[in-house]
Amino acid sequence: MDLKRVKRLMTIMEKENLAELELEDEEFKVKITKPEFGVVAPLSVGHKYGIPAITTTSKKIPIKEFEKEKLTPNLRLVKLTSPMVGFFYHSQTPTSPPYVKVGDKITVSQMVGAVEVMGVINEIEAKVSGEIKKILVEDGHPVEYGQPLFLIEPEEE
Amino acid sequence: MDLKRVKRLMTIMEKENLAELELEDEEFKVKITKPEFGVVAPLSVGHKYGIPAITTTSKKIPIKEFEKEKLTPNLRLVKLTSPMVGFFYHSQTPTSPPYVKVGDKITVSQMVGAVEVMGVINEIEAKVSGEIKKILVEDGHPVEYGQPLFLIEPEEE
Amino acid sequence: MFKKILIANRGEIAIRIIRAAKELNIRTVAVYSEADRDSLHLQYADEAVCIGPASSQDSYLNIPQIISAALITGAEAIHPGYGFLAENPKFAEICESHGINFIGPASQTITMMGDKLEARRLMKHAGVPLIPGSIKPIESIKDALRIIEKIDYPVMIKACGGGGGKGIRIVWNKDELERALELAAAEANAAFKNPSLYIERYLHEPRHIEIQILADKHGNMVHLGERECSIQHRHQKLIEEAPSSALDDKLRTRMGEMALKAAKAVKYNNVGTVEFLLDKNKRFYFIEMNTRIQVEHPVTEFITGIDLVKEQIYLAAGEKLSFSKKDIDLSGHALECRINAVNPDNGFSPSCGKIQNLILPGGIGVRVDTHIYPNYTVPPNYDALIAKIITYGLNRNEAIARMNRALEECLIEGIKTTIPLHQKILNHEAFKKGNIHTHFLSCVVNV
Amino acid sequence: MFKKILIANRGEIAIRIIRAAKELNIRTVAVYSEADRDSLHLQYADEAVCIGPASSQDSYLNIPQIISAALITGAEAIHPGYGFLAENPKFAEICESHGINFIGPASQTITMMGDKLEARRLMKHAGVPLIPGSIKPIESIKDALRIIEKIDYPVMIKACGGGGGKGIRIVWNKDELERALELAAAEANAAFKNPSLYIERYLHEPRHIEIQILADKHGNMVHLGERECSIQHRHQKLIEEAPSSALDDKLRTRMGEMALKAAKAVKYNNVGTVEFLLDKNKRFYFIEMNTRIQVEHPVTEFITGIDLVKEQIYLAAGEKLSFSKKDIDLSGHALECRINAVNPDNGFSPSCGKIQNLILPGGIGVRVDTHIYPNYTVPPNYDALIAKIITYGLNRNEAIARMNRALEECLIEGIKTTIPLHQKILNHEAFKKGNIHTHFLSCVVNV
Repeated sequence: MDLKRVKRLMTIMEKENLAELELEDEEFKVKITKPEFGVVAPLSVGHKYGIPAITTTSKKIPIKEFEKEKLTPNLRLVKLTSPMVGFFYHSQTPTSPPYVKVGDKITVSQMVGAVEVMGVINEIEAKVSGEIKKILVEDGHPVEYGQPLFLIEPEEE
Repeated sequence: MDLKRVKRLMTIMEKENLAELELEDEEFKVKITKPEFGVVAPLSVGHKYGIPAITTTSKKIPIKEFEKEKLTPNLRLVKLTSPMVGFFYHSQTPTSPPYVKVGDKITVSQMVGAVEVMGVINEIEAKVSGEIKKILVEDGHPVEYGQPLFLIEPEEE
Repeated sequence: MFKKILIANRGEIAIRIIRAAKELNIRTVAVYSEADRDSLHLQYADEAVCIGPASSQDSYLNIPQIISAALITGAEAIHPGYGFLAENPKFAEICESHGINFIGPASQTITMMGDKLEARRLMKHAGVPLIPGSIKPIESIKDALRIIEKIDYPVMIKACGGGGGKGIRIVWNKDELERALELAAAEANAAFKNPSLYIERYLHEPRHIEIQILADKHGNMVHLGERECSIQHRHQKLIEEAPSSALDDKLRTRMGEMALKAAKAVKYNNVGTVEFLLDKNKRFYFIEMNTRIQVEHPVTEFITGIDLVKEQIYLAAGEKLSFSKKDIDLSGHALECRINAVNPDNGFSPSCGKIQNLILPGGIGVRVDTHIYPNYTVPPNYDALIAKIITYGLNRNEAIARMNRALEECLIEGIKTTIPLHQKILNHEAFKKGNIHTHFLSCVVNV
Repeated sequence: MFKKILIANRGEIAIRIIRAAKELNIRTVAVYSEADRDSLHLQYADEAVCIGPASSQDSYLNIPQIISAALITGAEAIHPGYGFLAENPKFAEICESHGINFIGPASQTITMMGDKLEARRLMKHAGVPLIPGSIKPIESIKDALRIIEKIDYPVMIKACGGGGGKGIRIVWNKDELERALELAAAEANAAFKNPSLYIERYLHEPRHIEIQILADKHGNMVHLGERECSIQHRHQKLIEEAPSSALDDKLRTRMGEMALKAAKAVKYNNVGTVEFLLDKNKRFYFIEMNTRIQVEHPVTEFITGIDLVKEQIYLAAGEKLSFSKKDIDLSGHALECRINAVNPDNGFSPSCGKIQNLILPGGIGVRVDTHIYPNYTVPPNYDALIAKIITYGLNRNEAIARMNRALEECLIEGIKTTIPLHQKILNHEAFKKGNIHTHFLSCVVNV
């Protein structure tokens, strides 16, 4: 579904001659920039970021990232993003069990991970109740502001 | 007719998202450049050319020139352009009668004017037979290569 | 030498710093807010970290996020540029305490020079001439009146925590004093979280002359001559040049030596600027010291050939100054016009939006420092400076002619800029003759 | 001084000349072919005259149309740029006879220096060292063999009417001679309408060093030091720099004096260049004199601060040289990369078409001379040069680092350019060390 939908969007862009298209709904968020319009995208400045965890979000065309998610058509997933820059941890201490793992049911305000900023551990709390479908950043890897950390399937209300 | 046709063309450009449209047939020649595409048109470099005769042809958007001609819908006019750079003369010498005047019937190869290049008088000959409808450059004024000198209504064949 | 530095800034100065680092073969980390995703500094840097939302408070002024960005990318040093955190001593201190090299002077120096009154006291002690006025914060109207009695009206009320032209008020007579003090204190408090004020004599049509200083951590210090920044709009510099047409070699030497004395008094290291006002009798007075790279640094670079941002990096890394006074050759004349995205015909209101067609000037003697490119959208969140055009000539006339030529070539469509104002100033007879002062725009050009 | 000049050229050099004229407050007339209607030089000039269709023969080489364009616009002088009519003595003569000032030396000087063999004879007479070889055109194989007997193989066959690298053939042994002479004569005839040839000893890996000359009509003459142009592709210069890493002050003085001697021998006036080859033993030999502004003139401008095109205009107007030897201060190092619209991966075939995205480099020490802009279409009719990037540094290393930085910033989309080749050369160890020669590209970089 996702790839097809992206392709459909690109057809619309072609028709409407759009430079940029940004779309977000509960199951889908995409931004497509046509390189011939925006000047920035095609600049060759060597590889960005040696650190793999951040690479994907600092790229201009996030289509591939969504491809990889292989979302099923009716899945309504919510992203939980990092509110700060730092190292992301799955557990409170190296020896303690992880806050959550894939498949866990979580509730609003539950701590699901932590970001270390200047040596201080900041716990991250869930914004919705639901099920952890995916943890997007590995334990101990760096994250930037706004970087998706978890995909959560929200509870039906 | 002319203005409407230009407007129609501009609608087509808008739809097809064209940067530039150039069209030429026997009664009509136009080139439209949309300023947001071509960079050159909107450059403000002060006024071009102190010499009025050349001004019109060195402007980028010749629409206005055609407006001024007020061509009637079915008039099929042919332009005779200058094949060289120099001063354009209506007559062979200051005291002799003009080669042609508006309303004159002319035949192919008839001399209709002259361009002085480096002191040498080069007579201009008609490429078609027909009637002189308009003389576009005043006597003694400078002309550039390709600048329209006469509008001629060709003879029906 | 550092292997990787983080640039805690945006816009043209971020690009300026990245360029210096690239030429030194140092890897660069850009930081950016969500409003700057399409910024060129991200593209020019080797790495880029998003540090927060559009608001400066939450991004470019957010110390923990910036320090953390340096830590996760392994940057050994942070260049703060100008504005934002460049003169925040706390930021410099936190860098130091986290083992990150702050590219600038020691945090104590920033603290001392950031308190404008403290700076006055230090300079007085060092024997640097001051504009007559307070050396202590004003405690009451009475206190203010006592000072004014000695220096007479008009006077300037300034914020102790200030600088950059903010919180300044001119008082022409006693009747205005009380209200001016109240307003200035409120303004100072809002801008610098410090309502303290001081008073200085108001100089009539002075010239703004500043001396560029370089100092290493080994006690070596040189100056690179002056810049004149008298063309200002609401205390914000608009056109800068070097050398100043008001200085001869003798005065240049005296002001240069006085600037070095000022810098030595605070054991300055790295690149810095000592600012003076010069009156019509060629008397000069210290006003403040800027402990960072300045917007107008390129004019000095043009007449010396020295890359000041590279020097900042060298000096921060502890290297010795690679040249001494005798190696410095000031030659030619340079001029800088700040191109701001504002509408000078509409009260200098911000003019943001998408830049459509863009042709920047080029050719001989023209330097452009900018972060804009065709189809770039100028965000409304930050400073209005979108480009600096700097020209060089063998003499002032050539530099001005070249600037006129460059401004005429410059095509920026989609937003309004200060270019027409610059053209008006450059072609003003008084400007051409070098008869300028800090009130030139309001008094002479009527802007 | 002139009030109005016509620029008989296109592309970056037309813009270069318009810039100089604007800075001198001289009005400008651009000429253009029908293929150049969208060219930037039209927009930068005060007036523009279409002189013919796309073909160079019918437009930029069409003398009557160009002279007539000057007459109808009242231009008092014509600047020919380089290429096209710049070294055509007939054009200079016709200008003179129509009361139009030709911005360049006298037509007789162009004639003398245009005949490369005549130039050799003149230089020999003046005591300027020549590469051993002919001083008369080759009349027969026997004649050629007699000359080669004295200088030995390999030899170079060159066109008397030539220059600019055209019609040159290298002959390694006797067997190749006859066929080489035939081919070279045909090539020379096609290129210069003159089949005459001459022979010179082939130097092994020489360096191309040229001296910039300025001479007024009052007998004053100075040189501005050398440029090294050893990085060539098929005898076409690709990277130029000043100063040369092969020269010390002593050799610079000797070569400069020899260049002045050469220029004086032909009573040279205006701006010109004396070209030498320098062998591994630091012996140098006159090869030719170029009686026009050169593509690579900006490197000299960067290290001297002197605007050579303005000087051309001053000198053509009969003004005296405004400076003498002692005023000339060569400082720093400058490098120029010629950005050509060709595909270096496909035999340097032309790569014309529309330039889509375009970001040109900027910032400290970078100069760009170009006529391209976003969405400009490079026409197939003319020279492949679309931009010159020139960088300045306090020393050669800084200039190279800056050039690497500038090339990395430069984004030209839609066509292929020589940028990747430049990057390859700049990062070659031998280039970095300054170990270059005219066969560097073919022998060392394998291009």
